[in-house]
Amino acid sequence: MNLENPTYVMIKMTAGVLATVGLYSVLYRETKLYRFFEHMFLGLAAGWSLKAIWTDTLKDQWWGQMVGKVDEQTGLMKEPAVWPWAFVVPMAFMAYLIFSRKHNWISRIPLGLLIGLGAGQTFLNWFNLYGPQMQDSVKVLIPTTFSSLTVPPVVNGQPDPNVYLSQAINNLIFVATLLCVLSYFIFCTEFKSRFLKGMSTAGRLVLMVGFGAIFGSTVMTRFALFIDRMYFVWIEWLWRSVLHLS
Amino acid sequence: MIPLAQATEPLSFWQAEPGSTKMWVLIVWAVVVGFVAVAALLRTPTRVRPMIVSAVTFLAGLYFVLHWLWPTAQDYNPDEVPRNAVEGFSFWLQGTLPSVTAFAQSLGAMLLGIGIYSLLSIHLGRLFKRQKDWFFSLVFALSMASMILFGYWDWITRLTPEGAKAATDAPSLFPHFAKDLLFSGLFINMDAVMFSIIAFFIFSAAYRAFRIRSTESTILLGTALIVMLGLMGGVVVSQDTLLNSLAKPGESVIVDSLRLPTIRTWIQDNLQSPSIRAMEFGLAIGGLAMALRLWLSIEKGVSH
Amino acid sequence: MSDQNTGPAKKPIGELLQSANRTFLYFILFLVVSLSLVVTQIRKVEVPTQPEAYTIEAYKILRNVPPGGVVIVDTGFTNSSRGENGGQMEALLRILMRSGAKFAVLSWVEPQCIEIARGFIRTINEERKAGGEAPYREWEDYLVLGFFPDGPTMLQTVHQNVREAWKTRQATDPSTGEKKSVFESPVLRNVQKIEDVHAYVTLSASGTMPTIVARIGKQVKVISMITGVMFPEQLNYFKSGQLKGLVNGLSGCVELEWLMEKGIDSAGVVGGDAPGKPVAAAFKGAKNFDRGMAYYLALHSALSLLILAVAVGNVGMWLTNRSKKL
Amino acid sequence: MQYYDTGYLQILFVVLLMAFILFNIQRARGGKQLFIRRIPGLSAIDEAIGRSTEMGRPVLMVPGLSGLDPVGIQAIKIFGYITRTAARFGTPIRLLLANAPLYSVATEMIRDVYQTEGVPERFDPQSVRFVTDRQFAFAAGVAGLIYRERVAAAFLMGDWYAESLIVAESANAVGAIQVAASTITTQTPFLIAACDYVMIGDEFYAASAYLSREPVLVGSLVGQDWSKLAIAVLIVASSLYGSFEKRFVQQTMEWVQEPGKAGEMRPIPARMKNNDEILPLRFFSPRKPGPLDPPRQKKPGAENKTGGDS
Repeated sequence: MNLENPTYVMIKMTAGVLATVGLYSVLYRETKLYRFFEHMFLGLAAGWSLKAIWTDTLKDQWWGQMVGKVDEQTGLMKEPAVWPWAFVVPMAFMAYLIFSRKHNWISRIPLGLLIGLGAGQTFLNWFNLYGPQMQDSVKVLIPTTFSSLTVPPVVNGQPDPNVYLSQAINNLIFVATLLCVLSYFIFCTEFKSRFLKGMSTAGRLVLMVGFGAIFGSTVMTRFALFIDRMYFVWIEWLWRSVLHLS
Repeated sequence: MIPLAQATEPLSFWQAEPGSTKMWVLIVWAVVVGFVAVAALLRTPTRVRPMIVSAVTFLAGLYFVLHWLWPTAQDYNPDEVPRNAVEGFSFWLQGTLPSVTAFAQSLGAMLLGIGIYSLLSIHLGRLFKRQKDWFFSLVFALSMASMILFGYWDWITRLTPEGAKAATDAPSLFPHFAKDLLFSGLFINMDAVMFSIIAFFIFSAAYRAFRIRSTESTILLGTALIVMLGLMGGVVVSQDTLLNSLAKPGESVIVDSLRLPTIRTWIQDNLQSPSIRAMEFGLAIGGLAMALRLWLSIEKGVSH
Repeated sequence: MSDQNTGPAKKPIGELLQSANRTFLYFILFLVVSLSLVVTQIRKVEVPTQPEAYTIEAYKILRNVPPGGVVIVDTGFTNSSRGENGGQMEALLRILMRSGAKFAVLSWVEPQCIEIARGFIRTINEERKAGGEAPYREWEDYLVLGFFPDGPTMLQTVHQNVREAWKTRQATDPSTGEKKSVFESPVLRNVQKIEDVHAYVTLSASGTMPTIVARIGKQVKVISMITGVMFPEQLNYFKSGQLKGLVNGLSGCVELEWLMEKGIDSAGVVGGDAPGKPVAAAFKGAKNFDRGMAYYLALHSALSLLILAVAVGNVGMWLTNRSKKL
Repeated sequence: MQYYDTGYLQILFVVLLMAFILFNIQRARGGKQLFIRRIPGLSAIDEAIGRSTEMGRPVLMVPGLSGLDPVGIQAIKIFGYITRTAARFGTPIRLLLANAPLYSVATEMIRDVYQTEGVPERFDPQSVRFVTDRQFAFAAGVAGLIYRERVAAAFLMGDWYAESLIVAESANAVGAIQVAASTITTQTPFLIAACDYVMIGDEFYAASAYLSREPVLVGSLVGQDWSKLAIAVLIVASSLYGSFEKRFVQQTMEWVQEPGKAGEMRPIPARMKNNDEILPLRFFSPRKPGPLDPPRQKKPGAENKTGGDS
């Protein structure tokens, strides 16, 4: 008997259907049914985290390095044991002092350490993350040729270095949009001139366009997942497994 | 890295033979020393405490700052002798990086216990004091316990010699079924259910919010509408056939630019991406500033 | 407000249209989607679609794998995004198996992705058996390399030396029944460097693609199959040519199925019948429409319902404002 | 030309931004009065708390899935100010987290708030809770709590992902006033649809400065404005110069690609520059790997490592 055993698969699917009904019940109102499945969900999640924290992180990242590795066949040392990893334990213990009324300040040492590392990484990665985006925002604003207003179809796959009027206009819109939105996020001056005021207002409006577009493209995914759930309940479970229809 | 070969190298002060008594002694010793240090810290005067925390934070940050500022040696190779001191330090930085990240991860992982303690203190308290909803706390405790039990049981029974989890040809044992039912049957399904429930909320939120009340909401609504229509193949095709009756693709620029996918991509390229990008820049700088304040401990209430 | 002229007893129609009960809305959505699914199931509804350029490129590459050519399938989705990635996976496997391509499955997102991928392979194999085709055999036709805890490093090594990156991975050779290195199997036997791989397909619900493109994008054709949420930011990678093909969520999945059904003729027209060798042939008579098309009608009705609801709300507001003005 | 092709400009640029921030912090500390424009969402905070005080219902604060990073801590800082007001009126609070390290920091910071307000006895350790670190289990838990305790105000700030709408709509269903700010731009539209007040983009980072008027924060905010201007100037100037270069300057040299000749250029027939060849675009992207130094010697005992498989 293995995991593909039909009876077992049926049990498993039914469990999934029950979970669906239980959690969806919150759409009607927060009933005891929902509360039951919510707490089960939280329990399973906590349990799984406690399992994964060892099997996925600590065992290799910490224990494995502390006690080293030995090759089963040869019995030779694969990796030496680096005993200073043991210092992690008292380090972590400091954080647990947070529950002590008197010594809770100690917990700020390991946490400060983690915060420091996080901050350092922010500096390290900052440009790699945003530099390319700045570069990509540098656009050619003046058309190099007026031979055609729009981009002509590509001839035998040769890249055309020219910038046509339509492209130039699009680029202009791009840069203008960027500036307007940036100006909306200026906090420390009151814009006196009407032009600047207009810019930041425009910035907010263009942001709304961006948000609208995001909304539209996200809706599909969300609906797709819901449809999938319904497909699981009606077609895969009820239609195929229970009613055995084709 | 390639094993075995390392056996030829002499063990450094920080290393020990795996499984040897020496190793265990050293480990225990390290733990004891660590706790003694903690005990000593308990005695530090209040005035000094913030300084200690700030110092630790600064030094931790400094490590990555050096990674960032120090000239990085080209084609780093741990088996080679650095040419000069600058390169030597860069070698040290690059060599220690895996251990530092592993250290941060292990420390962070060990803190999970704090969270679990908070959970248990709430639920077990409710359970033993028979407070309202104690039954659901029981459900919580039971499902947590069983997930831990079967999670580990299954994991141990399916350990390969390399210590990796054999996701493939798994023996069909009882713990394996129990774990699979709890994990794939319930947990993963519940994940999917909560993910899919968002569809309902999008629906009600859109119905409530998308009113032609202000310019802003109108713009939001309009763009969302265009993009959504552009995603409905049925609509796109019918609109296309309609436009094709006016002019074949490529014949008229105006007609072509009326096609839904064209409009959608134009909006996404020339309005969405720059506006969102500008917003990202703002957030990025905000994050940079916050990181800076944290690193230098000039942010009130965190380090002191 | 408008209660004065209509009395508190019953709300005016405008108010009514604006304040539809939450539970009622949810129920309608639930009903509409369930019905469209059942309808699609009973009488196979085929909503037409129009493949986008990026989907077409993806199909061209996958459809034209040379015999014995290898494709790496990097799966990074779990059941929670099955609605979009699941259909994509099925379409991908059908295309690969029918065009006789060999493939190797790996993941570095979650170990469980591997088990899920195995499930899909099993399903498609059952389908092949039922259709009288030879099922795909592990080791000969496909491999499961398994889960890599540290993806970025693995990909970095792949960039330098693919054999080094996967050297610890083993699979069972059914002929002898013993575990051997995956590079001894017919699938990866001829792969010396990553350039020998025909395409690297990543299915994911998260932004794993840039990590891949940054490391091996210049050496191998990378195709990304993602959820609609991730699509806008990945489109730029396709435009800049870093991605060779892109499949956008559910609609992209339907487009793939559409292409499998219609094909691309020698003139590059989808569903056209120009003489000569087609750019990417169709799979005539085979089961091309599946999960994607099964969901597509439901997607249409759901989106239409959303638009309708918004419209109703606005009409309600308009009526109310007008009654206020009077 | 070679100068532009080294990576140091990247570092210089970031250092410049950091300098702006630190300089302005110093300025503000020096007692310089600095102005901050009004931020819509924040004026709603007092209203929301007042309402929950009247109704005797708790104030909910959730930083989404934020971890122990600048975003998470910024969120907790804002929650600190909210808690201060709540502590004065003795309004119950609920702070729910999905990250254990951040949970520890939050407990500390919230406890501090009650102490500085002189009402340490009002701090209930169970009001700050770790729910779970699994995204959707977290969403389920938070939603459940919202319905059960019928919170009157909800503050959703930080790294909010897909779960944002679940929480926001549940809070809306129980009629809570909601103030939201997500650093994940793709979620902002949904928060706008579901919440009463939404802080967009780095209004999130401006919030603590606006609320506290601490010189350090205000100064840093000015520095951030300067940095944004710097980016704007950079992009505009580069675009203009780039357009000019593309129109009037031709490409006459190209990098030699052969190995060992890295950094050398060879003349080519003059042609229009490709977009990636215009100077401003190469400012920040070093092309030249630089002439390689002579090879290093191997460490002793490293020879037998060249074998590869083992």
